[in-house]
Amino acid sequence: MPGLGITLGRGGATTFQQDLRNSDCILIQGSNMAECHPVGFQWVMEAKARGATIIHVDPRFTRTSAMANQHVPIRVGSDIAFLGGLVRYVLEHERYFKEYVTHYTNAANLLREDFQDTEDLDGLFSGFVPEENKYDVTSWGYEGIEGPTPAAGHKELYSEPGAGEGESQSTRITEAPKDFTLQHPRCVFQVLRRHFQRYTPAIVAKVCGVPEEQFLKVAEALCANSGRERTTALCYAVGWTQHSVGVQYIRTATILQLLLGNIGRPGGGILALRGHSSIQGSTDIPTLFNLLPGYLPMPSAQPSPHLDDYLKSHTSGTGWWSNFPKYVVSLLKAWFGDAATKENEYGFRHLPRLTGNHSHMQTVADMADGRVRGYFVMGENPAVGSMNGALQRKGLRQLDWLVVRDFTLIETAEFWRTAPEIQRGDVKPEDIRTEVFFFPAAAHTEKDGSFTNTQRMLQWHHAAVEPREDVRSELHFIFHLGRRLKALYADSGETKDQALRELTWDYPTKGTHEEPSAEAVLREINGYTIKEGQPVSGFTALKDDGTTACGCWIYSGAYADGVNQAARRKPGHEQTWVAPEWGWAWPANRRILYNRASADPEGRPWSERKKYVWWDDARRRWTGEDVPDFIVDLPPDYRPPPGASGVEALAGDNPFIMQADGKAWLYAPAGMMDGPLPAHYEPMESPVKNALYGQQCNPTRLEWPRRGNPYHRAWGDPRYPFILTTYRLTEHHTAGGMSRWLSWLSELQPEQFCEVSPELARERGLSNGGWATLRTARGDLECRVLVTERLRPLKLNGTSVHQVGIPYHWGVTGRIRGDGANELLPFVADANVDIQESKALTCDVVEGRQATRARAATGATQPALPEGLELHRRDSLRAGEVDHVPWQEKKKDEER
Amino acid sequence: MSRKGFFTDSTTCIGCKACEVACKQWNQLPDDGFHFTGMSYDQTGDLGCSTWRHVAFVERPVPLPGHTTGVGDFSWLMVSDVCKHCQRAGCLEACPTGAIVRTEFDTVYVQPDVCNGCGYCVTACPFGVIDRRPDDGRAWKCTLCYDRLGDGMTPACAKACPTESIVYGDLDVLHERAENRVRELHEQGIISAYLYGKDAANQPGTGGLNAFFLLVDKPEVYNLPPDPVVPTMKAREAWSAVALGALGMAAVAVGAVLLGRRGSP
Amino acid sequence: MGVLDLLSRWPVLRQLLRGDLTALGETAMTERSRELQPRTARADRVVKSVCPYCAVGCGQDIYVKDERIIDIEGDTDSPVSRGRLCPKGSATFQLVTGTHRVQHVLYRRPGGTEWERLPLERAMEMVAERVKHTRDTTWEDTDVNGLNVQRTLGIAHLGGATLDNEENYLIKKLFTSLGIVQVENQARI
Amino acid sequence: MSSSGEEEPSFLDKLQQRSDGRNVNPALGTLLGEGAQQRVKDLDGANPARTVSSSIPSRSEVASADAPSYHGLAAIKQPVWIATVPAYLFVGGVAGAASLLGLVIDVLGEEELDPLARRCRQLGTVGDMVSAGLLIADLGRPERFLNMLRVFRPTSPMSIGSWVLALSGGLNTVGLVLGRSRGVLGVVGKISGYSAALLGMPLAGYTAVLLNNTAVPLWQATRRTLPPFFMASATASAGSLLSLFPHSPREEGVLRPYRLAGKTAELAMGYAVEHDARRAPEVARPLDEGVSGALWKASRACSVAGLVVDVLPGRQRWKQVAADLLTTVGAVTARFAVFHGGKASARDPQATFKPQRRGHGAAEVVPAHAVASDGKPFSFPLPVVR
Repeated sequence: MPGLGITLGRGGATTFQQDLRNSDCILIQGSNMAECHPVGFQWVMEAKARGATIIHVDPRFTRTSAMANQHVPIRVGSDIAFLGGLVRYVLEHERYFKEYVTHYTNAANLLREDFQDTEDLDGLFSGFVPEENKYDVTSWGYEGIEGPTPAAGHKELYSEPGAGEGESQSTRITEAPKDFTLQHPRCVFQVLRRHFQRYTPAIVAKVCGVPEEQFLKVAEALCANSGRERTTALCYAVGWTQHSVGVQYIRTATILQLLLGNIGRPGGGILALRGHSSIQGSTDIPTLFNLLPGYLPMPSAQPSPHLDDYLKSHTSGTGWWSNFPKYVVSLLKAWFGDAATKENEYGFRHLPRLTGNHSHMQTVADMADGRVRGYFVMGENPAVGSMNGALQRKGLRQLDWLVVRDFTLIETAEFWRTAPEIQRGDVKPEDIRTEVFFFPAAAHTEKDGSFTNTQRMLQWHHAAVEPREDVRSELHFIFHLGRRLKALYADSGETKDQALRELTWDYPTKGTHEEPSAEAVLREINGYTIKEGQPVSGFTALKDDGTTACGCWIYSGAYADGVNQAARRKPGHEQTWVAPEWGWAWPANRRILYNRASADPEGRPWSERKKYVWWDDARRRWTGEDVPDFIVDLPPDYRPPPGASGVEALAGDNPFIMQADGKAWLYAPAGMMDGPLPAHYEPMESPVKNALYGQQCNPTRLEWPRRGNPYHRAWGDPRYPFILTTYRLTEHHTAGGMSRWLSWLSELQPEQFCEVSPELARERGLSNGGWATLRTARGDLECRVLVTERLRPLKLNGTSVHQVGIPYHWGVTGRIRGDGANELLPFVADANVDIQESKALTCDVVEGRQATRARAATGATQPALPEGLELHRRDSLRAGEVDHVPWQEKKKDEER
Repeated sequence: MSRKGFFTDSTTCIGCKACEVACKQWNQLPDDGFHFTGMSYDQTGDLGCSTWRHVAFVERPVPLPGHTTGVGDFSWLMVSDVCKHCQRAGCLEACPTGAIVRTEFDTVYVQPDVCNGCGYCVTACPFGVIDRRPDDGRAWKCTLCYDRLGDGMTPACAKACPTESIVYGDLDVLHERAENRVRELHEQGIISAYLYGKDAANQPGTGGLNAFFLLVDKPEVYNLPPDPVVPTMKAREAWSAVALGALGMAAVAVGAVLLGRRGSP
Repeated sequence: MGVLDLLSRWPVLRQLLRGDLTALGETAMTERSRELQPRTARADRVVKSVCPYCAVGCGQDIYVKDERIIDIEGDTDSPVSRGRLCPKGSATFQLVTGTHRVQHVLYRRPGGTEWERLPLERAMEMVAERVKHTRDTTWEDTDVNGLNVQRTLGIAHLGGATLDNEENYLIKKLFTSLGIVQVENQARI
Repeated sequence: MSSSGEEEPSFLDKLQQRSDGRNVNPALGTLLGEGAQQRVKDLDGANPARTVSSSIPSRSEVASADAPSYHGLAAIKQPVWIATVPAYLFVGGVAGAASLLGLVIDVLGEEELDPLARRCRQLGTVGDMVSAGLLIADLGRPERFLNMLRVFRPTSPMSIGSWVLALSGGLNTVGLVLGRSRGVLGVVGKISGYSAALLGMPLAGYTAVLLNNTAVPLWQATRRTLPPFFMASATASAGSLLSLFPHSPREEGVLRPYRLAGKTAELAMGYAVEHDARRAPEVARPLDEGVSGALWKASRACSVAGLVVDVLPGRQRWKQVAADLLTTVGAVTARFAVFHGGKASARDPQATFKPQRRGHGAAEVVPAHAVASDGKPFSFPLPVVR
């Protein structure tokens, strides 16, 4: 979640669901909250009942829209233009929260003279290196700061060009020149104003298809409900993230909320709504290639393999991340125990190193090219859930072995038998050499453990019954696999096996199944002192001298006092509305992040109505409804002495303590791959040309140009004239493994369908309840048709554009079955986070059941473009007519 | 025991169908088959022998006051339908076996250990709620979680409902809540909001519904009858006609026999 | 059961005795109805849990009787969900007790056309062997540029967003120690 | 899409099986809920009314200002009864009418008419038995037919009818068995027979009330005329059936006026029923259209023919048989027409909604009641509620 991380300091929702009831206005965009988070939506309904204005901006009129006071249909993939328009409105009409913006954001910072904006370069920022589709970010920095600026959030970005190799991070960032009058032409505020100058209501109408009056109504509602007395909250979900420029969607939203002064305040903030029970947890304790637990970066291959250099290049000189070494050393102590000593760099040298992108899509591409031999899939169903399913399955076919752990025979486990290309006869099961192991997985009712929910809150679930037969938890599987591997490697003297041999792996087990104790694991995650073996009370107790161990520093405190804090269940009605004694939220059980900002620079609540955390002068500490997200005894009037470093460099009015300068970043001088400010780029496949800039798409997006992953023409491809967007339904869950097998859910939405407007239905002869065939270059599918006025064609720049919606839950195994929608998606991603663009692409729709189910990944070809239309534009990477993509390219000498 | 019931507020229903599933889960009812209907997001159609809560989806070309849309004059209405547990219940009054009874909570309950599947209740319900399951042979409908009520628990649907569209409680309390809600909506400009079946004054044909609704369009739009009547109320006329008919029958018989006698040689 | 007993349970007689002309209420009730109880009252224990679907994090109460689950419903104590559940959460009972759940390890051999059963221990052993073999044969000390990498790109992992934090932690810990870097989950997709 | 072929089901197929609609593994979970005892054989059959709507919701019935409905779906449930019920409507009526005639002959007739009276009683008794059988056959749980006598619910015509049928059948049987006995037994037999015969009147008529006392529009709307129609029809058919048996001219002297009066009354009441139904065109539609319409028309034709042939000059036996058969067929067909017509009217939501909007709902029996449940006047068409 670098959109939030880079801007505010932490990659997590800034608020919690219950707090929505305090909102005066809630803007839901990029999320269909009522359908995808119905129970969380109760807090929106409560706000509405208290008089709040609910606004839903969405391509479709959904069940969320039905509850909203205002529904604004928007073209899929144009949200930056809409949000940018709001930013402009706020700036141009002087509706921003001046005191908040001046003190709590970097609005006053001055930028380098050589920075050039999209205004100057027609959609590009300065520093673009066209050969690599990457930016050299040097020119994006603050004036007077040499070298890279430390960015919080996704720390791994330091390993990108220009970011933080060598020198320890400058401490001078807190002292960077500023103009608190916000008048200097190169101050962030003025740059921001100029940048968004062209995002006028007229352009919003042109790009988003939102009539000016509707847009202005939203803008006015937001402004009227922000300020000292009122707050507006924003809710988003994957409708924002799953774009080739998704991180910048969230950046724009965050900028808007900062300008309105809504971050860190009750009823304000940005609520990221996540779709899996522990998706926040799986980023915090990442099963992600580029991170170690607690948002510590995975080390990348550098000339120096030493811990010192790693620490030096990642430690921020100022702000909370100056504690970086404590967290790294404690992690290494947790992993390698007594074998981790200062002398052997705590085992750091054993950690594997990254060389570029090892994300899911890259892994699958490599798999399809035969470079990956073994694959573990646990609780995920890429054959349905992932983009370009046929390419996913092509990858699976090249494996030597595949381990699938799930409840039942999901499509990924059955890829060798029921997949469309097998049913068609393109591939024979007999020819697939992959060995498949299916392990039945335990349900949450059969194991202890914690989920981290959408508001960063860990909640413990207790095992209710023992799993039967061969059913086991992932904890059991991985623990016993580790045990066996340790045994297999016990006699090895090789350096490569040292990490495994030294790995601490002695969790107590219980029961006949020898189920490892999840509490013991949580205890290790929480951290403990090496000498006494006592759980630490929180991350402030962690040390960088090897005397503490901690598996995930941000979760430190979850087992404070030897008590499983995540299992706390003091009934909500016996607590304050914040309910701090229910579960445990990272960091340090804070429920609203950056809540120092709920008080004015002097530490007083902005208003009685929006009182939350404030400075208690008598007790000389911060206090309030929540755990203060600040140094608890740091007075508001504290100013660091010149040359101060570390946490001491933060002033008493710097609420964003994770940031090196304690300020929220309206402008991101570092940390983003695709620009310090958000700019509207069209999705990689779009029916229209970018109306704002000459640059059509995100120039840094990741593409996988290969025969099995063909792309449409970047805009106006006559073969695929309509916009396609995918989504979820209340009645189903993700790839269907947990819903299409359940009859009580299946009967509620039994068949794959697409939603079209009556106008498109007329144009294409589709009838309600009938069948349609959807096509993209990747393949086609058949589904039922719902003709509904909930979708209407949009007027864009005088032309009418149709949008087609399709849920992606269906696949070929289950009690109800259908063609998977994600089969139609290409591999294309946001460079910041490798998230695919599944919310906006183009397609064709025809009447009837005409699907061939042929897939590009198994050799199907698409119709040729009409004469005179070239497929590639200036921003397209390279031709895609290859089967095998070069891999791990040797760097040119000058880069090394 | 106080009178219990449901107040279902269509204006806060998000159509999530949690009530349908919570009901199936608690009562452990089978699915009704997997059929695509094309009727907006409604794939279960109506209440039946194994669907005791049903969410209706109404897409209509009429805006809801206070709500603006970008898709023209349009609104999407949803409401969770359920057995009404009528004060004068057609099914109850029709049931010849005493399988259907009124409970101490003033709700209407089908005793599955008695029902012999005569099917009369099915025809007697003016709302089309109760239905006989062909392969089971008995009639089934919402029990208003009679098993839970005794233990002070909330019915499964009302407990699950994320947005308090379905509220369970004492009827007096529900009535007050519902009236306040209507007033509130009227103040917000949604003057079409009204209570369906709140009491006998509102719906004399049923004597009022223990499960009543707040709606914003005509009842027919939600598949509810505008002026339902428990059939028993009209049966008097039929019985009178039987009496007349009996007289006629007797007269014909007597007449024929007398005629036959006179005509005898 | 005697005739008298039968007669005493004949509601018509009760009707006559009570002067209940219509027999619409309690008179017509059976023993079963009078003694009806929620099944949760018969549970051996209630276990506190969390819904496994989306990330709202609704509290769940799991009722267990004779080591079998008899009911799963919302936990009214939860300040997040206040006892409410969406349709998916309400269907959790079916999710965890359903016949769709496979109970045994299954194995599909190369070129195979049907699943075979495999004992759990044997399967674990085979997977461990394969991990070792693949890891050993695809190990890189240095990459093409001669930089120290200490890893294998021959093995990859996917999944985590539906797993517990503790599980993700062990996955990341073990795989990283094995030199596996391609560890990914739904947070991306 | 399924991977199943002709060969044995794969492991996947077994997992995908739908079994009882709950699909719970007894090793993992226990089914104890109220509906858990619901027997399931055919998951799809329990809800046969599902169709695919081809109209766009917001531009279809839902949105219709003059005839709104919910996607055109039925507003009430279709009766679940099978053909044994209309058969019973006929048989029960005949039994009742015959029993009554038997009684009247017994009381008023001469001795020569005794065989006819006896045939009447026999017909009545057999009719009662067959009726009970037909009714039990229709039960979802036939083994529980005795529950019909568990309570006496005066609100339920079926409860009343069950008691009437049970008493009538019982008494008729007793009467038949003891009818020729002497002494006390004979008196008991006589009284039983007479009682049964008196019950024959409600037996012939209550079957109509059984239909009237429902939410089925056609049946409810004809509550003033259907009972006399059924009773007249019972008289006509009883007369016709008795005439089909060999009988003496003396007996014919009774049967002919009885029959003709019945046939005439049936014809007249049939028109009355139609007239009653036509107060609302949606309600009467099934009498004109579809299977029920055809049956109704056929029934009317048979009845007319049965009467006309009967009164035509000439007393040939074939003519008499033809007339009586026509009448009987007409009466049976009428029951089926009314039965299927009711089902059809239940299927049509407008047959429920529109008459109620015209004040034919509760307003008919609650005098001061002048607005619909939405607080709007009944008068139709309504403005779209805004």
